[in-house]
Amino acid sequence: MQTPQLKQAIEALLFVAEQPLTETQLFEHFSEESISRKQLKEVLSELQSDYQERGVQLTLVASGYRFQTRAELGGIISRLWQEKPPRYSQALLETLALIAYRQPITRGDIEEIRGVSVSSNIMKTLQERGWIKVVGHREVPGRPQLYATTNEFLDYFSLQDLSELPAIPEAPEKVSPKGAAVQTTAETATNTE
Amino acid sequence: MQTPQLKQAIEALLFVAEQPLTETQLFEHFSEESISRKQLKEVLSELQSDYQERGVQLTLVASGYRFQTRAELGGIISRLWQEKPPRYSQALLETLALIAYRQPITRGDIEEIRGVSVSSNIMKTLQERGWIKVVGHREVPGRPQLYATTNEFLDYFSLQDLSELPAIPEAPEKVSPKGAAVQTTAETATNTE
Amino acid sequence: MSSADASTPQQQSLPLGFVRGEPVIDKPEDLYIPPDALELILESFSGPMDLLLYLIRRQKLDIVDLPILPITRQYMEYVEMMKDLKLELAADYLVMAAMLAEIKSRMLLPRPPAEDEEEHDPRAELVRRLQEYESIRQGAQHFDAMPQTGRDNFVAQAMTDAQELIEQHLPEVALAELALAFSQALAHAKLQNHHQVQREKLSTRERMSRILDLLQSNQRLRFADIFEPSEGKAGVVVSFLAILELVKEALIEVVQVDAFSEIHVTNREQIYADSTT
Repeated sequence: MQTPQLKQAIEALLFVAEQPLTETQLFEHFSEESISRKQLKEVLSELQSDYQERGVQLTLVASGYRFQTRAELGGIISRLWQEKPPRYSQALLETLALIAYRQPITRGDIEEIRGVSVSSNIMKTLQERGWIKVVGHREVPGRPQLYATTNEFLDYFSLQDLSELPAIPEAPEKVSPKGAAVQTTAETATNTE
Repeated sequence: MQTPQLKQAIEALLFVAEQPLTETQLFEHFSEESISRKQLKEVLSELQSDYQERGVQLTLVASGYRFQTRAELGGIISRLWQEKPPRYSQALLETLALIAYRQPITRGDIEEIRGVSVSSNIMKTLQERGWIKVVGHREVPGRPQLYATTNEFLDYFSLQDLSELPAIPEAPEKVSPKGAAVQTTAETATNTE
Repeated sequence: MSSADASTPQQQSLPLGFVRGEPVIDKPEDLYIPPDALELILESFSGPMDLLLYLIRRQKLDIVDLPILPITRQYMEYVEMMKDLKLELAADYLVMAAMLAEIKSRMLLPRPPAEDEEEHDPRAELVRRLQEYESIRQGAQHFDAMPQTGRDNFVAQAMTDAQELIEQHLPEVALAELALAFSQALAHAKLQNHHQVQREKLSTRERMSRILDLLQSNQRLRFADIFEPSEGKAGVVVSFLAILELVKEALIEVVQVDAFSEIHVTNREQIYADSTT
């Protein structure tokens, strides 16, 4: 397959696929045409630079490549719809931040740091949006569920992986004897995935 | 609003709107920015030529402007939704197997052996596939149809004739009077071929 | 200064300790909040940690040197105001109040000189929690500021008519699968014979319906065909009883043309139809 034709095809595919497409998915899509990984990488990088200054851009997020509109056009574009995009509450964002920055984490940990009980609604919303999931249980009495963020969470914020999250200070060392105990059990967490 | 910015915004809008957008809809969308019709027309025409040679093109259809994939890419794109061939049910396979190994056979015979009724859908699927056909009637009350496999069936499984079917241990001899009766009537089957 | 006297130890029965029997009318002097904005501000705290952090930040205090006495006093004043405004006061605010009061009292108590003060600063755990909470709050603020899909950026989609080109593939069957299916069907048949004795007692009425149903599609049934040998003796008896019952109710007729010829079962209507031809 010639590169110009491959480029058109990949461009079209990325615009019609319901989900972001990974390099591997694209590679397999063209198995009949026997393209090389190198050729594919080149085309993707060319497309990214072609769209650099356009209204839509080719972005690599956690689940793959997708075309998305420039962030600064958000205001103009959202006029298309009557409904305003949801604004998430401080409580929800803090819960999400705890799960994102301190994962894997139990509900009890979240409550301890935030000083309030976590409403079931928040956990439900986060799970329904597909941003968090249970990845295992901590091996302490009651085997509380351990939560972590998902690829959809990263996609939502146009991130490729967690290392791209803006930095925040590390969790300070626990000081009290009780705190020390919690620290120990955290390390015995089992991952069911 | 500057033309480069307007162009980005229109491009982005056309890529996120669920429906094609008319020139008038676009014009009204930018009422706050007080753009001119002329400016809008120019931007649309520029966008059309920008995308001339790309995988997606800006096309004016009856209900407005929309981005759509190049017609010649249809084959490659359709693979995105190409499903793996479905699998036949165990019930269908057993029915086909009984027809192949015990032909000519009535639906009643199949039901008797399988212990459950054979759905009309299964018989229809097998007939549509061209693998079975009615070869006569058993001369008993109701004159039930006798089914047999076809040449297409043999072709599909690359068989010269039925004797090439894998050997299977014979079913144990029926001892009941009815079994004997069936045996007799089966031999009086008329072949309509 | 309000009546919420910070020096009054309240650590024994804490929730009761805050209910002083009289509402707190004065706002703390150092709040500097327009009255109508107060409710809004109080409601906006996402929890006791948020409130505590706000109090510390407002006075530009360092978390590490947490001045427990003034902070505890101010915290209590806010909690009282929340109560007065009938805001839904989570129990968590009272838990924090208890913690603050406990720390305060421990700091007021003279400590035996032998104890290591660094190790046992009663504020240490709260300071750690405040620091961690502050980092997380920062993370939450990042999230709010980062581009969000559906708010700031949108996934771009183009139309395609390629769906029309999808080919329908038919299921594949391997010859071995066919052979396997055959032996499975036979195995199933054997299994059925084996289990016939365990079958449930068959109801005569049900069998009557089945015979009538059979006569819907077949004009005549051979008497022998009504009996399913696979059902065993019990099934044959039920079928026979069902036929007798159907004859008695004049729903069917049993016909034998000649002696020793095949016995047939027909429904009554069929007989009349036959007799007219």
